[in-house]
Amino acid sequence: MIPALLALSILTFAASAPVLAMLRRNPRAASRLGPATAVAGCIPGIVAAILTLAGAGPASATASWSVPSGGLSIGMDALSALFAIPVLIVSALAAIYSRGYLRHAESEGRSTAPFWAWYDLLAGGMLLVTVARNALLFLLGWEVMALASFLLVMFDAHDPRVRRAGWIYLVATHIGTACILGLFAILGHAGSLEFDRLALPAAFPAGIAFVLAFVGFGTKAGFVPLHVWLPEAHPAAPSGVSAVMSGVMIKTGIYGLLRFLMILGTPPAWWGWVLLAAGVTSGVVGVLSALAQHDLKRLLAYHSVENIGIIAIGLGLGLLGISLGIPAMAFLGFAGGLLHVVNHAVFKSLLFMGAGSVLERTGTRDIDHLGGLSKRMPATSLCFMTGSMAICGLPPFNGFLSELLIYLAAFAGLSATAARVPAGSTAGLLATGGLALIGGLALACFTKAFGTVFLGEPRTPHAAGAREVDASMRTPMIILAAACLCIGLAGPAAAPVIGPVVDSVLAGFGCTVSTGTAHDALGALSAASVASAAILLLAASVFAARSAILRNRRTSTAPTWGCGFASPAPSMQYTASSFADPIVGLFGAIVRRRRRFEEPAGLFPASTEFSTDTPDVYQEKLYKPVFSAFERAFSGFRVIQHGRLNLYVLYIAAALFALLLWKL
Amino acid sequence: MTIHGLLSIIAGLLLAPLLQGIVNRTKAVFAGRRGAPLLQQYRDIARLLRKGAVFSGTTTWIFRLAPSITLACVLVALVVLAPAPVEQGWGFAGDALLLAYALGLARFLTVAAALDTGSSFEGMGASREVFYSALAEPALLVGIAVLARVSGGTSLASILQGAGVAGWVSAGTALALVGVSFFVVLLAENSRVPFDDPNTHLELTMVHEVMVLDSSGPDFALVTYGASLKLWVFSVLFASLAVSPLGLSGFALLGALTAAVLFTGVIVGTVESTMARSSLARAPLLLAGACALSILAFILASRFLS
Amino acid sequence: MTAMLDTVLVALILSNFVLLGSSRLSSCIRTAALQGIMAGLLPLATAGAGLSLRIVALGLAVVALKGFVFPHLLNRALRESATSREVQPFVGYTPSLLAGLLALAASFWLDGRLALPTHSASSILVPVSFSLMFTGIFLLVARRTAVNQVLGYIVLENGIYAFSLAVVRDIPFLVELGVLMDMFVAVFVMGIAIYRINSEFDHIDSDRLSTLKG
Amino acid sequence: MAQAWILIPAILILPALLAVAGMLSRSARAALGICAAGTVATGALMAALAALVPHGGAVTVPGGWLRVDSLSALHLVVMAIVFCLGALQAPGYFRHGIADGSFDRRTARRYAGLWFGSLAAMAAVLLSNNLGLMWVGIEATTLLTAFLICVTTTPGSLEAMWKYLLMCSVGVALAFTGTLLVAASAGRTGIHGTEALLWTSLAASARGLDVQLVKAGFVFIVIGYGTKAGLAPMHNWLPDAHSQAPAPVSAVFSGFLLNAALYCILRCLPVAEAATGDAGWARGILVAAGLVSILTAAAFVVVQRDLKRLLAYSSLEHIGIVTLGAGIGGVGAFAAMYHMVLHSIAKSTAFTGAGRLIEIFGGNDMKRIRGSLSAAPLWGTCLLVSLLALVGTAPFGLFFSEFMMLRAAFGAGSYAVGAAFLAGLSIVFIGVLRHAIPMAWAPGEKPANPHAPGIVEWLIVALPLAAILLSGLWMPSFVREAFAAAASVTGVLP
Repeated sequence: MIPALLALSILTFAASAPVLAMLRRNPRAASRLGPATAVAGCIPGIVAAILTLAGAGPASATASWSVPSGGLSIGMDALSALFAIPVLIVSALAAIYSRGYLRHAESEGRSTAPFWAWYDLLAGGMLLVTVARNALLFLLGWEVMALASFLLVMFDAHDPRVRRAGWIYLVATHIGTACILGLFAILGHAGSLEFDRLALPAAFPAGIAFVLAFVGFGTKAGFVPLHVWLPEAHPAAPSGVSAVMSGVMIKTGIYGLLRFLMILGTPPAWWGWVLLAAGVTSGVVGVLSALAQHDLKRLLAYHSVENIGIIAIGLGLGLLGISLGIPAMAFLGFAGGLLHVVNHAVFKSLLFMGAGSVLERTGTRDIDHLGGLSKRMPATSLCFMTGSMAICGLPPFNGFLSELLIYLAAFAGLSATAARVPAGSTAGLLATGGLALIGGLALACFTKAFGTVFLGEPRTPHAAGAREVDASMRTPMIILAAACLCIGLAGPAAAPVIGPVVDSVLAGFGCTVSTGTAHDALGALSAASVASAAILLLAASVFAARSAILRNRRTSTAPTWGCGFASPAPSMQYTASSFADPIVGLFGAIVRRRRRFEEPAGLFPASTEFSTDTPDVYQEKLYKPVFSAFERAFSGFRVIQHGRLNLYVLYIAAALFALLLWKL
Repeated sequence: MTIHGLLSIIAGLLLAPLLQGIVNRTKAVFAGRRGAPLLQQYRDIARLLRKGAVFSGTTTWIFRLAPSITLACVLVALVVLAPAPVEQGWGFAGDALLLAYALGLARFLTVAAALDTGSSFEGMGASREVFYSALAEPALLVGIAVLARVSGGTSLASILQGAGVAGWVSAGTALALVGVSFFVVLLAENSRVPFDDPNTHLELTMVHEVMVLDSSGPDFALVTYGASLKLWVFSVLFASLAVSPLGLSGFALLGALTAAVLFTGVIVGTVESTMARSSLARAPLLLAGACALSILAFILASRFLS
Repeated sequence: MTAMLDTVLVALILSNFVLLGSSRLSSCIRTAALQGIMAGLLPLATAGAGLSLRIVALGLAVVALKGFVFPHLLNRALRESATSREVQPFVGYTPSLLAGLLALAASFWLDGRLALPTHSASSILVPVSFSLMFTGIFLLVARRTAVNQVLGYIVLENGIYAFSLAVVRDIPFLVELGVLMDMFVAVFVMGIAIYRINSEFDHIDSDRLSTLKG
Repeated sequence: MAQAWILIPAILILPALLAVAGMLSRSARAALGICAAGTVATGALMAALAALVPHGGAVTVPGGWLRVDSLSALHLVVMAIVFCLGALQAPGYFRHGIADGSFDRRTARRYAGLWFGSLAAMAAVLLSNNLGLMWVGIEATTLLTAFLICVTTTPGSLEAMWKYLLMCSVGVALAFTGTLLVAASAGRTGIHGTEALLWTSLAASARGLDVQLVKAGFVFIVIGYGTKAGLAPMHNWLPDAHSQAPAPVSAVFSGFLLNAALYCILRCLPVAEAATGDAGWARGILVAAGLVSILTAAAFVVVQRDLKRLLAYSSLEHIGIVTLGAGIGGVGAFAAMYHMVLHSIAKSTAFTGAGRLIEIFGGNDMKRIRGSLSAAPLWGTCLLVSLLALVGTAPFGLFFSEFMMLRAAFGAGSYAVGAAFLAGLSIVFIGVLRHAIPMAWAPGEKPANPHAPGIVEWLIVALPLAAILLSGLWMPSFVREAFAAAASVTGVLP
C-alpha cells in the first residue's frame, strides 16, 4: 500500500515532466497542468508518509532494475516520512504559489512549460531521495534533484548574476556528489547497493567514510564553509523554487547524512564534535552574514545556513550523546534537530514566498529600497512577520519548540551526569552559548528585515506603488503561517510524532533509550505550548482591555515625532544597513563589508555615492584563491601542447622508454 | 501551586513599579536631591491610563498591538521565573528558555513598533536594542548553563534551588561570577547605565526610551509597566542567586528574596550614580566581558565539581 | 654468409651516421635510399638455405620502393620547395652523431636486457635494427624540415623491417604485403602532404607548423 | 546461422564498392547522399552480424583470419551508430559549402571515397583475427582519415593533418614492432608461421608464451596503438585534428577512431595478462595510462577556449576512462564497455551540435557562441545535453558507468586510483560546464537567421540523446549480456 502510493507519486512526477516539456508551444496548458501535476504528485506521497507516522510502520518494496547493481527499492520508515512530509507539502504549496508568481513571466511571452517540467522533476527527485533504499536509486534521485534545481535556478539566465549563481551551484553540488560517489563506492564494495547490504570494508577507517559523508551531504545542506553556493543560488531562483530549495531541498543533505551515518555504525565522539562545531560555526557565520546583507533573498539564504547550523547542533549533540553514553542528550538532540528540519521547512518557505511576493510587486530585492509595505500588502506582511518570529525561535511559533529541544539536549549534557562526563558538559555549553548568540543575532536580523521592508514609509516609488498579491500566492503563505502557529501550539501532539522517529534513529545507531525517561523529556514541549497559548491569551486580554479603555477616549493621528524636525522625509528613515551596522562592525573579522564611497568634492558637490556590499568571506578568501591557483597551474600545463611536432614525437619516445624501464 | 509561589507572582505584579522608584530615589540620594516619591511610577501609569492617545499616521496595527503583546510576554516571564526560587517543582525542563525567548518576543515587537513609526531616532534605538540583547543573551544563557551544571537541574526551579548552600560550598566562586554576569545582563536588558541613560532627553544617546517616543496614553502605560516588570524579573534572577546561600525556605525565603530584589534596585541606583554612561563602542565589550565571566565560571565549576 | 650479413649490418649503422651528420637534404635522401636497398637485401642474406621465390620477390619489392620510388618522390618534393639544406636543426650535427652513438649503445644494452630468442644468422641483427629505429625517431625529433622527418620515418621503418626479420621466422605473405603497401602509402601520403604544405605555406619547415596549440 | 560468416566479407566489400560509387557520383549532393545511404546500409549489415554472434562465442570465416566475437561485435555496433550519425549529419553540415562552391563535386567525390575507405579499414580492424591484418587496418585508417581532416584545405587543417599523419605513423610503426614481438614470443609454444599472428591461437596458448617478449611487445603495443587512441602523453595530435576536421569527421574521430585503436590494445590485453601470470602486470599499464589521460584532459579542459578542442580533450578524458576501466578489470571492464558505447554516441552527438553552432556563430571560439539555447534551440540543446551527459550528470548513463568504475576501483582496493579518477572527473565537470553555461544561456549577438533544422536533423539529435538518457534508467538484459560478454573477452580478474 505505502510503496504503491510512493511509486504513484514518483511516477506522476516522472511522467508529467516530459509531457510538460513538450508543451513549450502551449503555455496556457502548461501553466495549468504544471501546478496541477505537481500537487497531484505530492498527494499520494503525503498520504503514505502520514500513514507511516500514524503507525503503519515501516514498509518497503523492491523491484528489479536492469541497471547493474541497481534495484528499484523504495521504502518508508519514520525517518523518511519525517523528511518526505515537508518535502511534499512545501512542493505542493510552492507550486500553487509559483502559478501566480510566474504570471509575470508569462505576460512577457516566456513559456513556463520547461519550468514546470523541471519543477516536477525536482519534487520527484527529492521524494526519491527520501524513500530510496538502493544507493544507485538514491544517486539517481539526488542527481535529478540537483540537475532540475540547477535548471530552475537558470530560469532567469539572461541575468549574469543568475548564470554565475547557477555555475557556482553546479560546481558545489558536483563536488558534493563526488564525495557521495566515493562513499557509496566504498560502502558497496561487496557488490550489492541495497541500503541494508551496505557496509564498510573490513579494516577500512570509518573516519574517511565519515568525512566523505560530511562533505558530500554537508555541501547540499550548506554547512560552513561548504555553503558558498547557497547564498548565490537561492536568491537567483524564482521565489517558489527558492522556497523549495531553501525550505526542503537542502534538508535532503541532512537526511542523507543521518541515513548513512547510521550505516557507518556506532559513531566515535569526534564525529559528534565535528557536527557540533560545524553547526555552531554555520549558525554564527550564517546569521552574521545575513545581517550584513541588504538583498532580501540573499539574507534569507544565509539564514538557511544558520538554521542548518542549528539542526547540525542538534544532530551533533545526538551523536555525542550516543558516544558519550548520555542517552537523554542523544534523544533530545536528535529530536530537536529533526523537529527543526520540519519547522525550518515551514517558516523558511514561508519567508521566501513572502520575499518573492515583495519582489514580484516591487521589482526589487534591495531592502533599503522598500518600506511601508504592511499597509499595501497586509496579508503578505502578516505572513512574513509570522515567519520572522518563527525563525527567531520565538514563542508561540514552531521554531521555539525545536530550539527548546536542542537546548534541553545541551542541558542534559550539562547536568545529567555532569561530574562523570566533562565532555558532555562542554558540548552542552558550546551548544548553549552558540544557540544563544545565534538566537540574539537572528532577532536582530529579522527585526531589521521585517522592519525595513514592511514598516515605516516607502523609500522608493517601487515600494509606494505596491499592491497585495493575488490569492494563488497569498493562500500558500497563509497556510504556512498558520502552520507555524499550529505546530507551535501543538507541543502535546508533537511528542508522539517525533518520539518514534527518534527511537528509530537511535536504534539505527544501535543505541536504545528507555522510552519512558526520554519521552518524558518531550513533556517540555507540552508545557512550552501551554505557555505559548498563555502568551496569546494574555496578549488578547490585555489588548481587549486597552481597546476598551481607548474606546471612550479621544485618539488622534499626527505625524511621527521627529524630535522637533518639521519635515521628515521617507529617505531619512533608518536603513537596514545602518540598523545592522553596529553588529556587523563588531564582527568585522567574520563578515567583511566593502564600502564604496566617493568623497564629495568641490564647494558645491553635485552628487556623490555611497554603497556597501558584503561578499562571502569564504568565497573571497578560500575558494577564489584556490580556484585561481588551480587555473594558473592548468594554464601553465598548457605548455606541453606547444604545437611543435618534433617534441610530440619525443613524448612518444619518452613514454616508450619510461614504460620499458618501469615494466621490463 | 503553593501560596509561596502565588505570593511571589503577586509581589512582582504589585511591587515592580516600586522597584523603579527605589532606583530613582537612590540616584536622587546620591545626587543630594529629594527626588520623586517612591510611588511616582504608579502615579505615572495611572495618569497615562486615563489619557487618550495620539498615533503617528505612519504606524499600522503592529504599533497598536505591540505594547499589549509585550506586556503579555513579560507577564509570562514573571510567572515562569518568580515562583521558581520558592516553589518546589515549579516550571518545566527548559523553562529558562521560555523566559529568554518570551522576552525575545517582547523585544521583537517593541522593535517592530519602533520601526513602524518610520522615525530615524526610533530606528536607531531599535538597532542598539537588538545589538545589546544579541550579546546579552549568550551571557544570560551561559550563566544559566553554569547553574544547571552546578545544580544538575534543567528547570529554573531546580536550577535556582539546587544551586543552594551545597552549590555555594562546592563552587562558590563560579556562582559569584555568574551573579556578576547576571547583573551586567540586567543592566543591559533594562537599558540602565552604563548601557543607556534613562534620564537623558537627548534622543541620540538613548536606547529604550527612544524606541517609545511615539507611544502615548494607555499604550505607553503598558510599555512603562512592562519595563518595570522586566526589571523585576531580572532582579529576581539576580537576587535569587544572591539569597540562595542563606539556606532559607518558605516565607522566610520569600521575604528575603523580595527584600533582595528591592535591594537590587538600590545597587542599580548606586551603579547609575557612580558610573558614567559608556560609549557605544565600549558597551559590547562589557557584555562580552559578562559572557567571558560566565564561561570562566563554567570552567571553574567543572573543575570544582569533578 | 654471416660475414656478408655482418658487413651489410655495419653498413646500415654507418648509413645512420651519415644521415645524422649530413645537412644536405639531397645527400640524405640518397643515403636513405642506399639504406633502403641494403635493408631490402637483408632477407636474402638471412634466409640462408630457405631462400624462396617469395623472399626474393619481397626483397626486390622493398629495394624498388625504398631505393627508387621513395627517393624519387622526396626529390620531387625537394625540388619544388627550393630547399636544399637543413639549415638549423634542433640538434646540431655533432651532437646528433653523439646521440647516434648513444642510441647504438642503448640498442646493444636493450638487446642484452631483452634476451630475445632471435635468429641465429647474426648476433648483431637485433641491436642494429634497434639502432635504426632509434635513429629514425631521433631524426623525427631533431630535424626541422618535413623531408628529413619523412626520412626519419623511413629509417624507423627500416629498423622495424630488420627487426621483423630477426624475430619472426616467417610473417604470412599477405600481412607482409599489407605492411609493404601501408609503408608505401604512408610515404606517398607524406609526400603529398609535403607538397600541399609547401604550396600553402611556401616552406616545408615543420617546426613553423605550430599555430595549433593549447 | 552457420553461414553468418558470409556477412563478414560482405561488410568489407560493400564499403569498397560504395567508395567507387561515391567517387563516380555526379554531384556533391549525390556523393553525400551515397555516403548517408551507404553508411546506413553497411551499418545495418554490421548490426546484423553483431546480432548473430552467439553469446560468448564467435563467428569465424573459414581460414580463421577474420573472426567476430563479443568484443568486436560490440565495437561493430558502436561503429555503425557513429558512422551513421556522421553520415546523416553531413548533408546539412556541408550545405553551405555546396552552395558557395567550396565543397565542390571533386571534393565531395574525394570525401565519399575516403569516407567509405576508412569505414572499410576500421571494419577490417574489428573483423580481423590476425594481429598483422589488424595493424594493416589501423595504418590504412590513419592514411585515409588524414585526408578527411583537410577535405576543405586551410592552413590549420594541413598542419593538423601533418601532425596527425606523422605522429600516428610513428605510433603505428611502434605498434607493429610490438606485434612482431608478441608473435615472436610464440616461438617456444610450437605455434608457427601464419598461426603466430592469429589472436585465437595466441590467446589459447598464452601461458606458454615467452614472458619477456610478451612484456616488451605489450609495451610497444600500448605506446603504439595508444598514440592512435590518443592516450596521454601521446595525444598531442588529437585536439589539432579534431578542431580542424569537419564536424562529421570529428564525430567519427572522437566517436570511433580512438576506440578502434583502443580495441587493438584490449585485444592484446588478455594475452599479455595470461602470459604474465594474471598478476595485473598489463592492467597496471592501462590503469596508469588511463589516469594520466584523464588528468591531462582535466587540466586542458579547464583553460580551453576552442569548442572543438574542448570536445577533443573530453574525448581524451573518456578514452582514458575506458582504458582505466579495462585496466581495473572485472566490474571495471564491464563499466568500460558500457562507458565506451555511451561516450561514442554522446560525443558524436556533441560534435553534431558543435559543428552547427560553430557554423551559426561563425567560429570555434567559445566566447563567440552565446545564448545558443534561444538562438538555435535544437543545436543549443543538443550541445548542452550532450555535454551534461559527457561530464557524467545523472540520469545519463555515463554517470552510472563512471560510478561502477569507481566502485570497481575501490572494490579492488585501489583507493588512490579511485580518488584520482574522481578528482579528474570533477575537474572536467567544472571545466566543461564553465564553458557550457555561457554558451547555452548568456545573452549575445543573435546570429543571422539560422537555417531551420529538418526532420532528419531532429532525429539524429533526439534519438541518440534519448538513448543515452534511457541507458541510465533501463538496461535490457541483452545489452547487459553484450557488455558482460565483451568485457569477458578482455580477461577476468584473477
